[in-house]
Amino acid sequence: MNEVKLFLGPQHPGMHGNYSVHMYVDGDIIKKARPTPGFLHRGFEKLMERRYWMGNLALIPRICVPEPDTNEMVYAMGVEALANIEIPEKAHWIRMLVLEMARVAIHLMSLGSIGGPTGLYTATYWAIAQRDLLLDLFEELCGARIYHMYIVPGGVRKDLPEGFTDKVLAMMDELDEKIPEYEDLILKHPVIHARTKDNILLPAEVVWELGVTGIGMRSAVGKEYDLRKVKPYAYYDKVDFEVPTATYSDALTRLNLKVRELYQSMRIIRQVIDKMPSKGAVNVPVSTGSALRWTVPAGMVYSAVESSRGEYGYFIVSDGKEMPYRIAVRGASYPQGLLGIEKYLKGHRIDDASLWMDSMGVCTPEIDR
Amino acid sequence: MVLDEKDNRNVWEKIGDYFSANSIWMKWYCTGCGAIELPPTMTSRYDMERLGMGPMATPRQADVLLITGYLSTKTLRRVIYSYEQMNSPRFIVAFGSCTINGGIYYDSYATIGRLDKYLPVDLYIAGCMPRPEVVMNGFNELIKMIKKGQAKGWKHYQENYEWYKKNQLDSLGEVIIKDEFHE
Amino acid sequence: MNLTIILAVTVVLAVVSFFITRLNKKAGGFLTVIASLFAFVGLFLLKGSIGGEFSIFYFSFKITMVGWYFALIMVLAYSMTSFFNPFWMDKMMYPGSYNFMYLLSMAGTIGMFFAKDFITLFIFWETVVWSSTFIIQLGKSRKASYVYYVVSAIGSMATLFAIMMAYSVSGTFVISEAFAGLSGGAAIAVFFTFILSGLAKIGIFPFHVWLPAAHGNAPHTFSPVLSGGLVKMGAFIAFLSVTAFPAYEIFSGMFKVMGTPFPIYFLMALGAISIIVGTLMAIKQEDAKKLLAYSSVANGGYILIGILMLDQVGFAGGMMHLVNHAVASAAAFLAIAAVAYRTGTTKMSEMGGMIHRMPVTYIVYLVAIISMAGIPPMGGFVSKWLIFQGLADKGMLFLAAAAFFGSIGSFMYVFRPLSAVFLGQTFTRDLKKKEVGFFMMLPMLILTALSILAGVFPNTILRVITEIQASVGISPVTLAENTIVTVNGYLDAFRVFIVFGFGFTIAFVIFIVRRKSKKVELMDTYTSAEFIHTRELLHYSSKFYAPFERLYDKAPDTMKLYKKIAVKIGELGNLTESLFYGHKPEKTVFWVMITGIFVVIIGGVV
Amino acid sequence: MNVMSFVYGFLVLLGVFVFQTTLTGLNRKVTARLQKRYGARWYQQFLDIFKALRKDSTSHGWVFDFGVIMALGGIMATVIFIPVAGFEAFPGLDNIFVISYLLAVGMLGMAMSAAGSGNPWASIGVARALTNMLAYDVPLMIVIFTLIFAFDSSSLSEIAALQQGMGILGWNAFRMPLGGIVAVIALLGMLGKKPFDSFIAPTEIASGPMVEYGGKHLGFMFILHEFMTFIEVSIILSLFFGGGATIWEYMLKYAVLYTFMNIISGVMPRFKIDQAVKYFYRVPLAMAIVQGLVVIFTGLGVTLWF
Amino acid sequence: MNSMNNTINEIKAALKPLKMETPAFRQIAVVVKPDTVHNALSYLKQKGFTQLSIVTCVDWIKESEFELVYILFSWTEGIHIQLRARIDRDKPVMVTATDIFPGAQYYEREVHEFFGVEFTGNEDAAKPLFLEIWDDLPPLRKDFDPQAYSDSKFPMRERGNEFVSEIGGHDDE
Repeated sequence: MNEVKLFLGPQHPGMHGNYSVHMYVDGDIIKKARPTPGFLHRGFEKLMERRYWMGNLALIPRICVPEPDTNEMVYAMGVEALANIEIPEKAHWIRMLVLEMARVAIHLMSLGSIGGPTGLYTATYWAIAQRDLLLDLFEELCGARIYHMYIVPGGVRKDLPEGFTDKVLAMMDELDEKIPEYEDLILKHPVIHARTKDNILLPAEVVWELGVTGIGMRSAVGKEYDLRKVKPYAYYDKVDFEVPTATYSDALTRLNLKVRELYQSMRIIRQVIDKMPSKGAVNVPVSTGSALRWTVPAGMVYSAVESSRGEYGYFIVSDGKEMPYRIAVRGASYPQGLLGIEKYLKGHRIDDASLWMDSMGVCTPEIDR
Repeated sequence: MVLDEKDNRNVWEKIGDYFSANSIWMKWYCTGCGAIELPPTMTSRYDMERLGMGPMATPRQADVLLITGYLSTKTLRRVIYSYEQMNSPRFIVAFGSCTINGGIYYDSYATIGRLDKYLPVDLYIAGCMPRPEVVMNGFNELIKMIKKGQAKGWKHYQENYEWYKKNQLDSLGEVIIKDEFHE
Repeated sequence: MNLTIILAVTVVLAVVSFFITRLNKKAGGFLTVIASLFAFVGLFLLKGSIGGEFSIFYFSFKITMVGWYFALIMVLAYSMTSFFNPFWMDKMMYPGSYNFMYLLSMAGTIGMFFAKDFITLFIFWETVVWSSTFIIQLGKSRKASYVYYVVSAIGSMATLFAIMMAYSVSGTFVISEAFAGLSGGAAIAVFFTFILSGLAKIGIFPFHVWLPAAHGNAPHTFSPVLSGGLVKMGAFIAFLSVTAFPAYEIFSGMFKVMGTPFPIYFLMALGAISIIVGTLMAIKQEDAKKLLAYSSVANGGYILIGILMLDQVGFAGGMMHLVNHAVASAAAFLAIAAVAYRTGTTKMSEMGGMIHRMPVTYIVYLVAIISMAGIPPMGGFVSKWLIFQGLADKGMLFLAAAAFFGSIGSFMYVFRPLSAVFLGQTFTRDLKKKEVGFFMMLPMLILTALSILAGVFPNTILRVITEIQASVGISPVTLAENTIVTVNGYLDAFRVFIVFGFGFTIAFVIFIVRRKSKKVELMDTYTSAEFIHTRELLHYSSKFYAPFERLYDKAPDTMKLYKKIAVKIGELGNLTESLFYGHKPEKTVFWVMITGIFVVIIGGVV
Repeated sequence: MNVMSFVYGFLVLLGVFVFQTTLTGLNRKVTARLQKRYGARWYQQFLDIFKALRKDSTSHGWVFDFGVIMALGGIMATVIFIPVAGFEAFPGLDNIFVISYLLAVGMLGMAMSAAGSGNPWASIGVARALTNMLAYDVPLMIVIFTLIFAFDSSSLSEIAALQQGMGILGWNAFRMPLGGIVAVIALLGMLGKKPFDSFIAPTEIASGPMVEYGGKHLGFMFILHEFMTFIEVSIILSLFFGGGATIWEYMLKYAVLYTFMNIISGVMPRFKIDQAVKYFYRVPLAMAIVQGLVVIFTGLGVTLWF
Repeated sequence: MNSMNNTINEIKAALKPLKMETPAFRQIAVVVKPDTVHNALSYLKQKGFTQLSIVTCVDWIKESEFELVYILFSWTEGIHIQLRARIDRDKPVMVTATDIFPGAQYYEREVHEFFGVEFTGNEDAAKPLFLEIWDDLPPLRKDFDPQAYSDSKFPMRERGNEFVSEIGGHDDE
């Protein structure tokens, strides 16, 4: 037996982002896999200790590139918990609106990116262009397409622009038309079924062993283990939504759950727009000190929200000064992206390696930080 | 600088540059966060293929290396290795402010400062991160440069190979490849 | 030239070489080269005396066209392979007996093809079987020679039985007359038992098990002979069974499938099964020699189908495939032997990139596999083309499907050693290895040249075949100057070659005109931009077709089935033994008596 | 065989190259429209090829170069044999077996060169390509075998000529509908279009055999791909869609057939290689055998239905 | 909040923590001695805190101590627990938690890489993970200055020896 060492990444079309998996392959079966992170390591945790609380706002969205709003929310929640402040009601609603829009955007993107590993490029072209239209809304909201820096400690940066909610609703109507099309193209395609059904399994024991959260967990465990339900933040306890679950987790199930979550997010967005007060403050000052150099009371707090891939958390330590003392980041895909690859990528075929990364929702920048 | 250099290409080189300019294959390498704006640039909204650009799987096939943002030392080692596998004429387009001076990560222990110390950059596209429109504009600019024969980074790299190598060695250390090089 | 001299000289030299090898190993090896070359030249000159008959002692011979044709192929394989003998003497355990057996078996084959009666044929046949059995066990495994011997013995005994049965009817052993007068069930029984030894020898399913065992484990210098030569003895038997035993006439009244009598169609179907089985098994072998052995099984299927068709086109294809496969297979085995000579292994996963060390061997292997896979402009293409045309003419759909499967499947398995052994990364261990010497290169180059010649000028060989066809009374294949004409189309191999050369030239010119490319090291390759050091880890060779192999790895293995049967028979024997030689034999006797009485009573009642 | 034959052969090569490359360019636009975008310029494929030829290249030893030349040489020789609307540079040599096996020379050359690069991805790609060939070729060859049996000819131009002059129903695709379907599916596999493109899947094996090609080698591969496409589509066109009486008819039919293939492949993900084998050996193989039995035993389809 | 109080009381009784607080909504912070961390983790796991969210470390350089933080989560109750323990900064050693939470393996590797804490029982922890050819202090320690490191390793290019073309710019040197 002669094992071959193959590399999935860093420069490989099958790898999203800059990450490497060293695979020892016998025939076409992966016998041993070693994740190699660190290509995107920028030393965020160190840099954040060297910036003011406010300055960190620029850094945090860049931790997870495709899903920046989650980071902003976690950071804001953590600082607010440390400073022990309540934010205005409208800020909560706007935050939920932004978070769910972000969730729709990333689900669209990952729905499209199933086209990469399986070769259905048409899906990629359609879905990512659709996501782009959504990004236009973000641009109108805060002036940036990707890194919004909109959710800040104490609320949101500013109120919604005039007529924004109507545009969001129009977009939701458009998505209502478009997503069934994508479902026809992707989820009902017999070849996609052949590729994903009963493939890349994630049993419940593995979920608990690794600590996988998010869609991966819910698709295997069959319970509504979603932080928005289990430990609601913002006003998630005031809206009505379902958390789709399943008890048999293969790649197809997870893909299905993604689409069902997409519908739920749209449902939440409609409710939020419905329930949001039209007037009211959207932010409060965080703490004492000058405008840019706030201080935050000493303490240690862990804040977590549900990102599209699972629990996203910051552990924030303050010593009462103008800069954080320490911030540790828990990337949502950390468990499956490191230990998961090492232990459970083996036994799969090289054909499926890229699909594995995609289906498990491994997002590399949040692992490397 | 290059702009006012005399154009001393012969006819064949001019024709060759015309082909090179209108068919640019980029290497499929997301080195940093700027890569998130590449899918929109490639897909239906902005449709990069109009310019004759498209992604290619391996360095041997590719013409242009997009450095999409900050470079950690670990990545830079691979980028250099990968760049040297490309066939001339090869170009480098650097995205974002991080490649110009380190950007927001100016004081990071893991990312390098200025990229053109290590590799010959033909074109910088500024912004954090550059929007698809800017990226498209940058590519148009690159096409113009290649047509005029001004994108000569690869020649500079050949001519000043020692200088680049010394800089790389100073910052990155020597890469001794062993069997399980970092697992 | 006289056949007596050839036989006598070979046998005498065989004995001499045994003693000379005792004195000097190399000299003994060279003696085999001289003896086999002598036989080859002698046989070649024998063409003038075709039609002559004579006898030595009790053996009677008749020099026929077909015998000459077969013997020439056989001795070609022997003589070419013998060039390797001197260099392998050091690695042999019993070099003296090897040389002795080598020449003796050669003499046996020559005698066999020219035999006039079945007794002569049978004796020479057995000489070959016995001597080759002893050679095979000089290789890696003793078990291989058991398998070889058992399968051969089954065939031989069946054939002997068939000859005796035919004798009881016709009262003669002379080949051309022995089968006269057979009919009905007896004819079928004789036909099948007679051809059994042929099937066994040519490696037709379900007798194919001996080929991989014997080819894979025989000494590297004997495998080319086994595959290129000895297998063709089976084709001779098949040939006899449709000509001397005029199967088409005898069975003409029987149920016909696509115009072919059922017994013959059945054999053809077996040939088709061997093509499929041989192809599938060859694809999943990890050892280069075993792979080539299974490819011999598949090619044996083509030969059998071709010969059994006994028509204008297909038969010519089958007969021509004999030469092409003999040449290609011998060349391929020799190339693998040359690699094994340098690296000491034939396992494909244990080497790679030998092209950079042994380029000539690579070319030899490349031409051989192109011919084996039936790709123009090599010989194998012409013969396969003829067989396809023959099948298409008769509309034998299922046979054709098997033939296509085997033909395309052969791309897969022949490419495997090419990629694993010759291409890819050179292993660190082999970086300093050198090409084999000129003396070993020579036979390989000759075989390569023959392969190409057979592909460019196929009519040289086909003219001989037309004579054979005429001698057995079927209309010969139509040949023009360079062209082969069949009902469904015609082929001008020379023109195909010229046009191929034209295309190649254009491509070459474009390539040369463009800028010279930069030569880089093999390890400087795309590794997803990661660094790697170990060469062995970057060479993809084992389980090459893993996804495809997995589709049929649950399929039953014939060898395992036989093993199971053997175990069961052994168990039965043990049971009987324990009954009578156990602790209490009287108990057994008691029970046997009871049963006997019971049976008698029942019988009486009924 | 005289000098003019070679001149004609060369002209055929040139014409085929221009025609097929233009068509590929146009089809890139068609695929783009399917994906809701403008797509490349129609002459983009030419630019790509000439650009690749212009670039420097890297070589991994003589077999890497030799394989490429052998591949292109073999394929170009095959193109010369293809009859286009009754015209042949070397008359009488358009035997279907010759063409399909000469095609294999090109494949072997490419496989050799790719494996000679010493890259495992390339070897995996080659292994898949050969497996893919085994998958699509057996059903297709059975159908072709049926045709040869039915028309007593294995010449492409003769079979094409036999179908002409009877309108659309004279085409073999309609005379032998099952066989026609098999041929179209097999054409997808031959062209390496999705869903049967696992041997060049970029996301799995980084474009497989093409991994190490750059510069002129890659340019050769592109030219080779154009020629190969022409051969494959032409075979199916001549055998099942009646070829063309005039060159314009031929080109039009060709364009329609090729575009149709592209549109199908535009909305397909790719099978894994073993799934492709399973697929071909299930439905198309059965259809091919049924078609063969029908033709051999009943003669339906040899004559016109109506 | 009843279940929350119950949980707090139970933990208090079982673990005898040095300190206990609720820093945020449905979050409990428990400070224990380093040698009881292993027991505490296994206790909490069987209490229903089945998910290990993160293992991290804080460098209290003034006290010359590292504080290891384990964040656990119970999906049934929706409560986060911070389990914290302080160890000596000069000889930072901790028992691994991989036998209780296999998922801790890479977190521990990371903490080892960034702080230099050793985890006994986790052999892989000593291997480098994110950093490659690293030749300085573990970077997340407070006495490591990234600015100085960056300046010395990746100096800005001196103007003058330009080998690069800048579009739209002009050369004044």
